[in-house]
Amino acid sequence: MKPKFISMALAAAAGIGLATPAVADTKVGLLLPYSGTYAALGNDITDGFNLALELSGRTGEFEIVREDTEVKPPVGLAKARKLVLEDEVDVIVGIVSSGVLGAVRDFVDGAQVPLIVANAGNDNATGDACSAYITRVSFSNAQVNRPMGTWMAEQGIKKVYTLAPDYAAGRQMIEAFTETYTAAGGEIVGGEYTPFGQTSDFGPYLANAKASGAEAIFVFYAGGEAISFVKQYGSFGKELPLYGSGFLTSSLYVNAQGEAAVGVTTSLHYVPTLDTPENNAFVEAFGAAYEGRTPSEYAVHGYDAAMTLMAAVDSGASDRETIAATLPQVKYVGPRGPLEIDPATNNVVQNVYIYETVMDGGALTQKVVGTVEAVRDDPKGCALQ
Amino acid sequence: MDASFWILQFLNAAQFSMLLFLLSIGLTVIFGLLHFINLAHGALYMLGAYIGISVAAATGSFWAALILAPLAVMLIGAVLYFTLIDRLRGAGPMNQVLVTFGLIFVFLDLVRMGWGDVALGLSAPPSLAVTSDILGVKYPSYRLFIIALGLAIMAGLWITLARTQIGAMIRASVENGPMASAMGINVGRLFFIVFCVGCVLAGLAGVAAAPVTSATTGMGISILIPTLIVVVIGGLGSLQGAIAGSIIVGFIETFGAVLLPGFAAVLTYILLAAILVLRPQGLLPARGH
Amino acid sequence: MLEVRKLCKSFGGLQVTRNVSFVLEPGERRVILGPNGAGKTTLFNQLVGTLTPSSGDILVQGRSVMGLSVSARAREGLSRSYQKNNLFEDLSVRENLMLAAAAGQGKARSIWRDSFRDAEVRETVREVAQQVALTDMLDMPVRSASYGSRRQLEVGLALATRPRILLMDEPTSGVGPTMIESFHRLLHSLPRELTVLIIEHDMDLAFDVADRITVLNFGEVVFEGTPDETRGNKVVRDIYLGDWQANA
Amino acid sequence: MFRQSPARTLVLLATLAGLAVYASAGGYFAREIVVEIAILAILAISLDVVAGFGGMVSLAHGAMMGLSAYTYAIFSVKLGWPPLPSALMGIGASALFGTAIGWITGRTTGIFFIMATLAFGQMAYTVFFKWRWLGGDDGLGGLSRFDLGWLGIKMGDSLTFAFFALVMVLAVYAAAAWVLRTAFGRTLTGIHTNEDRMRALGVSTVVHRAQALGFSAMLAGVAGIIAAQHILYISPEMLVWTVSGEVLIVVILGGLGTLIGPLLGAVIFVLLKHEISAYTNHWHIVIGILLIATVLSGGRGIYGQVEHWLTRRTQPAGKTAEAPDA
Repeated sequence: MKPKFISMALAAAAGIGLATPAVADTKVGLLLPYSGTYAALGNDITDGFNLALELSGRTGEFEIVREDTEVKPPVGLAKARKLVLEDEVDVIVGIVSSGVLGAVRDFVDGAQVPLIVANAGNDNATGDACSAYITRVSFSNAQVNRPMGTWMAEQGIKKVYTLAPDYAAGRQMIEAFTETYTAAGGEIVGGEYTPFGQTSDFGPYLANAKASGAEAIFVFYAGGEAISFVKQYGSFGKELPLYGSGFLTSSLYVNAQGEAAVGVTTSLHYVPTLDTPENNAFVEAFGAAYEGRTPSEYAVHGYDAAMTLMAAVDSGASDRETIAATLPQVKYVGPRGPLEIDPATNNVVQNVYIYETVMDGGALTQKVVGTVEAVRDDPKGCALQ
Repeated sequence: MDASFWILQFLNAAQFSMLLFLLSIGLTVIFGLLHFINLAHGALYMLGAYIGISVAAATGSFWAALILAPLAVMLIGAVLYFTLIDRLRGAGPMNQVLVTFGLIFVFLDLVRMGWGDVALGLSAPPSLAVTSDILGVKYPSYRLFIIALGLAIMAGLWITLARTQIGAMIRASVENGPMASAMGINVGRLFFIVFCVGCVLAGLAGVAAAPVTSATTGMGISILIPTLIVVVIGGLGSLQGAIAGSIIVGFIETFGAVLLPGFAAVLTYILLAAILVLRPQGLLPARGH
Repeated sequence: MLEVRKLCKSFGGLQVTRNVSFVLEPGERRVILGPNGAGKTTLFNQLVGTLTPSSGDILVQGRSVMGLSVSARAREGLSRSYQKNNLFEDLSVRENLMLAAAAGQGKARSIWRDSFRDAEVRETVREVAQQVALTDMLDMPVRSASYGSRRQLEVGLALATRPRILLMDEPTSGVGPTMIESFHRLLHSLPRELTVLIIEHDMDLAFDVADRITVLNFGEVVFEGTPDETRGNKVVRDIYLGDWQANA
Repeated sequence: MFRQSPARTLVLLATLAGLAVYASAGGYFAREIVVEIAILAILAISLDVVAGFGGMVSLAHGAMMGLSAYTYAIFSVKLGWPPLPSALMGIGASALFGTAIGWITGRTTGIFFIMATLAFGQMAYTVFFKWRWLGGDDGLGGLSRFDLGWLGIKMGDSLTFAFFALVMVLAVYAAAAWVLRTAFGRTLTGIHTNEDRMRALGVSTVVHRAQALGFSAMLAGVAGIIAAQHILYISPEMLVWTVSGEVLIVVILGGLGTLIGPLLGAVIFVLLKHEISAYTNHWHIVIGILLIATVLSGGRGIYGQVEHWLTRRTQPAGKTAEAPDA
């Protein structure tokens, strides 16, 4: 309940800010799911965003309007329009699901309102559907998975079976992995896209994977499905080594997976155990503000969205046009390491970490086993430059 | 694709069928006797999982959760019975559907308030968190436990209905309620008992399923569809129907995933539609209505 | 007009209709007699199509209606009333009759015209209401009408479709003597060309209106003849006397 | 039997006028809300036609709306047809879909009918969720609105579009009220009250019910076109069964079988949802409690309850049957 307290306090602070003239210079619309399947993600992103403002003591400078997308594209678009046309925000931050991003894309592009994407990873948003007004500080689906293909091939794994839910993000993640993995000499011996949100028993697929003759499994699952999958994988005795997209063993729910997650190796753009001064400070501050919670990659998206926005404001951006123009020039070292925006696509350029989930002193934690630096997406049809 | 592969898939199908059976049996037992369509069954299942997780966290024991959580769900069910269900008994199926649909929403947000939005998990007890050798394949012991639990409940209900006095009373009331009360059976009390049993079964299914899947706030709604499909395919209100429906859906989903992965998502819907068109009362409908 | 040929129906091992045959001439008034459980209503259900016979044939005006649905047979002019009231409970008496009259005139489906404002439909409703003595309570909700009025409406609905063959299943079941009187009058007032088949328990009514009487027992036709023949038939008397007395 | 009483006409016009004033006077978001209300109201009116007057409680109305929107997109975006004929194709497609569902499920009633519509709706949802050509779960953008420039109407303007949506609510209400007052609607009510008897009177009830569901789906298709033109983007979420569940809640809250109630229900539902979610993320619990309270207080819904009070005041309760039915 404490995070809600803080956000209420923030809202109150923003209100006071309004009363004292010309303090809240920038109006930010937080467009996130606060109900529905991704409510937990929306809350984490909000917490990260608020923390960044608080730590830099600049809560008064930013007036925040929160809107719930309910993870429904029509609702998301309606709320985006409300933020732009009625609240007249200077910048929109958020969007968890790619469906909502797809719905909002044409509108923010047409209305020339800067949008800082704080999660949704659809490759197209910074590919052929990119926009000068859409800047992504989170990740792209391809970005977090391409390094894994090369890395697994380098580890001498020759045959892989893939699994992911049957929806756009699942396909993009598997396709990006497959591309680099086969390019590096690996072979995909089989794979399946499981009905999204409907699959509660992964047993049949795990048996298929075993029967395919693969040496390892590579999967992408998130949320409840990730917990179910990893636990069921564990219950079958971990017959094949499990690799995956890092969302599979996200710190947000790795504890729910328990022992089953030990030994699972995945790749992601943020790992809470990164030993850098920036990250250590961030993890400590986040824990202090939110009941000792470990920040997830989602919290970092929110945090970095705020940091990027503040950096843009610091370099003179003050309205929609200048914020949009300044955002791609931002460079800074944050919790996840060096971070910059690629002016060719407006997607973030960042390190991708390959980490193993290990048991340390009775608690699950992440051990980084490889780092691929400054992963940059191909423009793939994006013509920003 | 050797023999062990098919044995493995058969066990998967059996395990999934039993999970579906545990879920649907409470719903169908309540419908069979009370003619009451309890859409909140999914919500009770969700409460079973969440309460089970909390009990396991507090006591450190899965077995404590498996016993206490269904009892807690039964208490909640008893409160519901006296505040809502009893009043709605004569109110027609539409009103029952709507009120229990409303209850889903209420419980959804209550669970969000109590446990938060993050998906949670429950570990299988250490003794079952291993694999066993069965029919020449290694299979998770916990899944075998679910199969055994399902069979045990099935047998227990069967014996209760066929061999005990209360079972005879239930059968009499299912087939002819007014006659049963004329014969001196306290139908009201019988209804209450059966409703509580249904709630216990929902809670039990929630705890039993938690180590296999995860506890999410959406689970009460998402489980409703497969459960209703099982019950409608088998025939509303009949024990045999619930068994047949669970096995059919469990096997179709499992082998559909193996053999026709592209269609896995729609197979059960096609089956449901076909049954409703060809045999609207279900495969093994209950007698008496 | 209506011909039944060797009709048989069994549920599992139980034969409820055994080789029933009879012919109704146009305008004939036929009464079916028989004790409870003789299979009279089952026979009706087969005639109108709610039950499918195991074998045999049913012909209306020389054409088999076996392949036709309940509604198609009704459109062929076969109309029935029920032993247990089967009305539109939520609606008024007038609305009940309107629905039946519109259906009988093939005016139940238009999305342009309102059947309730149709002159012909209204005229039919007025006539039928008079026939079944419901003119004064046309705007009463069926729910609040007395049992006797509902019984009259039951017959009224069957009449309002203006059938060629009217099947009535115990129209006087459960009503008092005055009501039975009015049914006598009603039956006599029906147009002479209408063919009528009635299941009846009330002996006086049966002998009063029937041209011929068919007696069913255990699903089988045990006798057929004029009222006088029936009255005088010793076998029929012996078998049914007790039952008749009980129902008198 | 449906009756377009003066009170209903008054409530209809007053509500629409109120929404029009709200859209004109309010800010941008007010117009957004008005369109949202209009779409939900059309869906709820179309569901009330079959649920309230035909006894067919459908959980496929979201799918009907979505099918119409997707068909509109196929013709206008993929095949390059102008918006108007594309919209007609969309409405036609959902009408066909509804008729087909009604035909196939002709023998089912009650909970079985609900489940059957759920099954067909979810099948349609799965098809569009997986159909890559139409964007799959990502949805599809690039849609356009009707071009009424030759009338001097700029549909791109949010206020104009809100008015357009309200006009469509009026049109859909009028169409529904019209059909319910024709022979077709009378017979539908007859089937709802006593299907068995209606069949015995010579009506092919399966065909009639299928046509009624087709008509209702056609109205739902109108909602689909407005929804598609409103946000100029479509996604499979439109078709998912919970959308239909929400529509059913709206109908119940407003008053099942009153036709005007669903409009009031839509207004209240949308406003309430936005009001509540401004304070808490837990608006589900409020809707849930409201639904339970509505049913427990007699299930007449808001408008139905008001009408009930009014008729009770003007005439004493009708006498009950003197003798029990056999």
